[in-house]
Amino acid sequence: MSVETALVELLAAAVRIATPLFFAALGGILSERAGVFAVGLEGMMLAGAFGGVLAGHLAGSAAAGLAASVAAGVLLALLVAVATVRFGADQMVTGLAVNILAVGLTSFLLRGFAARGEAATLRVPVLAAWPVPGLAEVPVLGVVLFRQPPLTYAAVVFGVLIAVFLARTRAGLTLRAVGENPAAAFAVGVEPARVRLAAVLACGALAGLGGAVLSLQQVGTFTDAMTNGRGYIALAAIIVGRWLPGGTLLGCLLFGAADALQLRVQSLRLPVSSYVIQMTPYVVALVVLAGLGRSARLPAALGTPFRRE
Amino acid sequence: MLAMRGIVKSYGAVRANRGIDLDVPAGAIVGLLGENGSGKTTLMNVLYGLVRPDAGSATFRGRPLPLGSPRAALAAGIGMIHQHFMLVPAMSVTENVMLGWRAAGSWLRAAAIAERIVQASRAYGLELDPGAVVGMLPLGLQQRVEILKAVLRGADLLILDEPTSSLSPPEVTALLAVLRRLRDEGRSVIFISHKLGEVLEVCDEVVVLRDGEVAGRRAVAGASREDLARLMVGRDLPPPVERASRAPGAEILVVADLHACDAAGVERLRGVSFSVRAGEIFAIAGVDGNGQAELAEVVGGVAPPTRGSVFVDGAEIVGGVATRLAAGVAHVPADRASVGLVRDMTIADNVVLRDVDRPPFCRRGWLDRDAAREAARRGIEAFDIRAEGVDVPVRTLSGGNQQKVILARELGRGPRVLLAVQPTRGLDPGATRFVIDRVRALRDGGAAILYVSTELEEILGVADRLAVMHAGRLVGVMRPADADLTRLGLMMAGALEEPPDAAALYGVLA
Amino acid sequence: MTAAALARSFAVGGAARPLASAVLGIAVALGTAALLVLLSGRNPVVAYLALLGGAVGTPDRVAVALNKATPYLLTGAGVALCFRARIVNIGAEGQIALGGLAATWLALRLPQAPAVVLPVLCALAGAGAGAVWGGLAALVRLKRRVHEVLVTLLLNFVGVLIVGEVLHGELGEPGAGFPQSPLLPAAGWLPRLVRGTDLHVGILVAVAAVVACHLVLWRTPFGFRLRVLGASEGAARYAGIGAARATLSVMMLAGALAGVAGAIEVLGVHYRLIEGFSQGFGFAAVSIALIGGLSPLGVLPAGLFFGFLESGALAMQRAVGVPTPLVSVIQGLTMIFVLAAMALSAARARV
Amino acid sequence: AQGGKVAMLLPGSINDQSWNAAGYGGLQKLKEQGMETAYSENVQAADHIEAMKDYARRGFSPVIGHSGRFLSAAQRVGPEFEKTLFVVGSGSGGQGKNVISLDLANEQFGYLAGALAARMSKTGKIGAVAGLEGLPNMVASMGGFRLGAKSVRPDVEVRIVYLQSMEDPAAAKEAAFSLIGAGADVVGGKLNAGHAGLVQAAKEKGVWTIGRSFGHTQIAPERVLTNINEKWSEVYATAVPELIAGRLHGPYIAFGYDTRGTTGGELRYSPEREFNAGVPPAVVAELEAIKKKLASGALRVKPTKDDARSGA
Ligand SMILES: Nc1ncnc2c1ncn2[C@@H]1O[C@H](COP(=O)(O)OP(=O)(O)OP(=O)(O)O)[C@@H](O)[C@H]1O
Ligand SMILES: Nc1ncnc2c1ncn2[C@@H]1O[C@H](COP(=O)(O)OP(=O)(O)OP(=O)(O)O)[C@@H](O)[C@H]1O
Ligand SMILES: [Mg+2]
Ligand SMILES: [Mg+2]
Repeated sequence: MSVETALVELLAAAVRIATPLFFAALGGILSERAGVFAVGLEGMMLAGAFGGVLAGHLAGSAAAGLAASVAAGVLLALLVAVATVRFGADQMVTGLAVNILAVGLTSFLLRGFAARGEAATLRVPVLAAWPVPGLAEVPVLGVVLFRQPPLTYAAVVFGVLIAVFLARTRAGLTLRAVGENPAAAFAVGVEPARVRLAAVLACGALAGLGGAVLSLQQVGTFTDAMTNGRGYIALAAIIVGRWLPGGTLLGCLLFGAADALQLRVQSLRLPVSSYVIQMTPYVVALVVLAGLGRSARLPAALGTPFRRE
Repeated sequence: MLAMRGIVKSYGAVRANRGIDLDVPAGAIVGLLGENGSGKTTLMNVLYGLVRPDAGSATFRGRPLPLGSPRAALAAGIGMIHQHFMLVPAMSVTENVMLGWRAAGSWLRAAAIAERIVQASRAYGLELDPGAVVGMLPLGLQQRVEILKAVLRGADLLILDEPTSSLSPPEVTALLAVLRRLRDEGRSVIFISHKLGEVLEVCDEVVVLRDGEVAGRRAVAGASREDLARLMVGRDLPPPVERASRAPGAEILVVADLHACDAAGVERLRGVSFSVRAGEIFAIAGVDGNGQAELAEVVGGVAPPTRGSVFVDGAEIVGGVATRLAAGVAHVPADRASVGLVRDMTIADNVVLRDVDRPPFCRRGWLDRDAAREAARRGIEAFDIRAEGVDVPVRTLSGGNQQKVILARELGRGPRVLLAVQPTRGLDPGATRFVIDRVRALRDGGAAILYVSTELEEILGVADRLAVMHAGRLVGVMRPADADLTRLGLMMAGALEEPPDAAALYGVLA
Repeated sequence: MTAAALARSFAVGGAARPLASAVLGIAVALGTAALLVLLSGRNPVVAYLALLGGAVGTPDRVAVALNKATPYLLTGAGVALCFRARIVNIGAEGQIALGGLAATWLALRLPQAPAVVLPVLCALAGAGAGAVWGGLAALVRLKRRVHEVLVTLLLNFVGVLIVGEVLHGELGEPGAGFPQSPLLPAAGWLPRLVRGTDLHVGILVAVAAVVACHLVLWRTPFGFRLRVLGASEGAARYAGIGAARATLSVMMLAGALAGVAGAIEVLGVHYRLIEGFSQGFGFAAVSIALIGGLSPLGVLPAGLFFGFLESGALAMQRAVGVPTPLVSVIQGLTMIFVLAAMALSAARARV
Repeated sequence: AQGGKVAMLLPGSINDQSWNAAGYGGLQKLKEQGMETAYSENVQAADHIEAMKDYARRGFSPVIGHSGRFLSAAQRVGPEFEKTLFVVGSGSGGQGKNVISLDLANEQFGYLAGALAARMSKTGKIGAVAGLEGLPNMVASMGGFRLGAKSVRPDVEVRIVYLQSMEDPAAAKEAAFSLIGAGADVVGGKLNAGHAGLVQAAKEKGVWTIGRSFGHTQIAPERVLTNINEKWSEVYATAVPELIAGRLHGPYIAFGYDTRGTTGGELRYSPEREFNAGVPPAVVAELEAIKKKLASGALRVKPTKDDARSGA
């Protein structure tokens, strides 16, 4: 195999691994820039993965699956939003709790719906690739970028939309202000609670789609806890990308590439065990970030509940 | 135009407003006066909707005004400039102005708004760079942003809560002109200030609060400063303590060729040298943002110099805050909210903030909380801090009372050198007098005092020797007796420079 | 002094309100979960009685819960100190992993060491390894300005893989059915506290550590500095508090506590190093620290509660046969509802 | 039918169509035989000992830990509950009289799968995705796979990739893609819930794969050559009554083609057939011959750690 094809393979793998992360991370950006920690991404993704497969299976249509992914993510996000925004519960713990809850609930419901408490399997056809006519034939780029399944294109579109939304619209400005200084936003007539509620729900929708990438686009089934920590990796990517969609995309791709590399390095027969090679993505991420040495500043009001006097 | 009736607001046991009525006619500037903690900010926050009152109602332009929602207040045509700035530090001036402003467009028209900011800031004499990040601006410029933000939106009733605390005289003049123009357009203004001169100059009438109640109301025409002060305090202020004249002593604080940059790498101090002698108050005048705060920070060890040295009692001090504290340097910083105080910690904690390692607050490695409380109690007593006790978070104090906590800590230390940046910012006249007396007493006890203020009047009253700072350098040094207001004004604006000679800098003015 | 403070913290006026709302939260959570229990075809009353019995029914069950709470208390207290200084340390999992690893390594190296000394040495080794791992995160944070959430998260993955690697290699038990070390010499095992139960001395260490952290936070200049640092960076600088030193110290301290927790898991529970033994402790520590109000003494009830809830819920699952996923559901719901109820009552108290 | 109470601890979720589902199937079989059953899924390391004791105290015997990772706990708890039988599925040893490991001759099934894969490959490159490198049953399975492949085709290239988690289908799919990208046209392996991702990858790329349950056949009927069908239900159903009756003795019992009662596992495409229709009869015959040799003891497969190493 030529070096060139190996590289193309690697990049294509990086894009695939990055896609679910990026969806979740986009949601996380909205939530965190509005001042709510997005620790619950993992659970929202899992809910999305589950809802998508369940509805896809019952309704027999991919569209229904996607809609249910969004709905499931939003439902869990609603729980987060009510607990943190309405009641002022700690955001980080609520997120962690939601993650635990999602694992249990999806597993429980899967059995309940599908098999009355027994082991159950739901299977749906995976979303097929949509090659972009013309562009798909371009060497290298065509394979890496233009022969993707639909949700991958959607991720890019959402990324652009959210970047524009945050930077160029007044609503985006308001959302950012709520995450920086909700009191100041309140003083110009904004209701921080509403903004945060909306942001967290949008986060749930996007994270749900991230879960759909895993279950509907990549695997075609739901297995317990199948997100496997990707929500946390998405959180890390947000920090790497400094809460900007573009940077976060790079963060996701960096992680995807490192993970893809790890799989391929294992084939090289190095004199170390797979455990050491599996450290690659994490060590690469650390080294790259430490090398850049650029500090990331959290949105100032991240994690702080807003209560008016 | 505005009628507030029976406004009551309590914070726990503190009754900040206890049934206040306030009327503001159309086309009038009403001054709202009162000692620190008398309830002015609370009342205005109620009006603007930031704070929900326990009881009371308001009508605005004949219609009932729902209290408790800034959105409703804004919609009704009420604007407010906040004592504690309501700005987003991480955002640019333009973004702060656009925030929540419909005119900014659903798709932000950032360039157009920036243009408007530039024009307005010129028109109002409040120059601002629309692209600057607010958090990086000195307080004086932040205050300009706060003002512009409200003024640009336009309001039928504009509330200004101590808008001039960080402004220099020309800026104040410009702002007052704006207020007059608003009045002439038939709009109304509520103006809160402890600077009675401004109040006399611009207000039509004043309402005075005392302990959360209206203590009086009178027309400004024909009133004197003393009248207003008496109305506020309920008695005559004692005359200021005059000093027995004395020759300045030995050089205590010597600053040599100090340079420093801010966080963004911009050089804020560009070669500053001077000395302050025992028993001397060396005052620095200037528009906020010309390096005064940085000077105090570098001398106080909070920020490192890029070049130059600081000596106390002949010995160079290198190192951070700890070494300064050990050398007896006290420091009242410019930014009380985010530097001078830990707002979420208690008064007792804040009083020992810089001394936790030392007896009596620390014994054999353990904190002695009772000692801290005792010190706090003494500070509350001495500085007349209005607080429920020593264990309440500082954030619950009124602005002026927060400032007093800093003063209690720094003056209470019995310093050899005092760096005081705007020490009387936000203090009522009585408290200001008290603080100045304390500073003078320190001086008379042989301390060297570096006193920074944007307020000329105060500087002329307090200084033994004064300097003007512009763009990171001292552009003139003189005795207060020789100071001439036009010359000072030119120097502060950077239009005149009289490079001081060594004698002036090192305190032997003829 | 301490007794006075303790008494004050738990005085009726101070603790009754949060306690009442916590109970309310638990009730709502269990009520919600009861519907699912019902759906699964079991009787919720029977199930919850089994939960209660499983948590506190016998001395043995209490012992299980206390053993479970031990690592929670140790890591929770350390994380609470970090969070106080606004350092979001989610690295307990990796620190536990390496603490357990170091303890194992030492115990296998010193099979002849006497029984009293060996556990102490191993715990110290664990503390050291945890401190190094925590300190490493702090250094990357300070020197290279990478956000600590990121560093600690990534180092968790690495720490766990290091355990995998040494179990694959040097420390692995040849022929074992799972990546694990050989059994440690019995001299290294933690002494039992109550005969006939598995309760080991770890819980005493944990409680002592919690109290020590309380004193450090509230009664020493170091703790004061941490609190200032967490409350206001600008004020910290003005107060002459070196952020770097404080960050490094508190991260190493928290790492050491987590390392001890890892050592205790190995020496007191498994008697050997097992792949995956540290799983989940990092996030549990964060939850417990935050539910405990970032106050070490608050960690005590929070950590104990988690220990009892978990052991009770697992026992309930086994006894009544409710589907295992419901254990997670109950845990998640309890956390959310308790938090919400407590936050609500705190907000009410403020007004 | 017989009485008795049997409990099972499972390391993962019974929904995984793989390891845990197979173990759970065994428990179901015992239930059908009339035993009272109980089980806990997703039992974490910290709870192993506790859960075993709890079941033992409540009179369950045997208490089955369905994974080698339960051996350590069983050895700890065993001496305390001498009357209780502790059975470790896929364990590697025992203790005293009451801690016994049941295992499959993983090397035999791996060997057969490897031979099949090598024969079906056109490119001469095959791959496998697994987890937990170095574990005895992984060494047996993956080492067996490599040895089996090399035995029929010495020049075949066998690449093995290990994952951090055996429960992550998306990661497994990616790993399979990396193998396929490097030229492999048959991918096998040993994963739990992750195995579905492996099969999905083969389906999308149009290469052969080897599953672990009939569920995998359903994902890609055209691409699944066969499954290494671990008959844990038979193993438990056969062994447990014998153990209870004291007719079977530990400490370690492995089932393969050379044991009585059950072969422990088998290659099976579906309940009806052994192999995908695409497997040529000659290959089937060759595999049959190997199986015979395994059964007779003429062929003994003894993989080493190095045989199961990652990489080519
Ligand atoms: N959030 C709060 N919590 C508790 N007490 C408060 C709070 N805000 C204000 N107070 C108290 O209410 C009283 C009135 O405060 P207010 O800020 O209205 O005074 P002020 O007249 O504006 O004083 P200043 O001139 O110092 O700004 C003070 O005693 C203050 O301590
Ligand atoms: N557990 C705690 N939670 C919150 N704050 C605490 C706690 N312990 C101490 N504090 C802080 O310390 C203050 C009270 O401490 P405490 O009354 O115990 O001090 P003390 O009177 O010096 O103690 P002692 O009586 O032991 O000498 C509180 O107001 C708070 O600021
Ligand atoms: Mg005020
Ligand atoms: Mg006391």
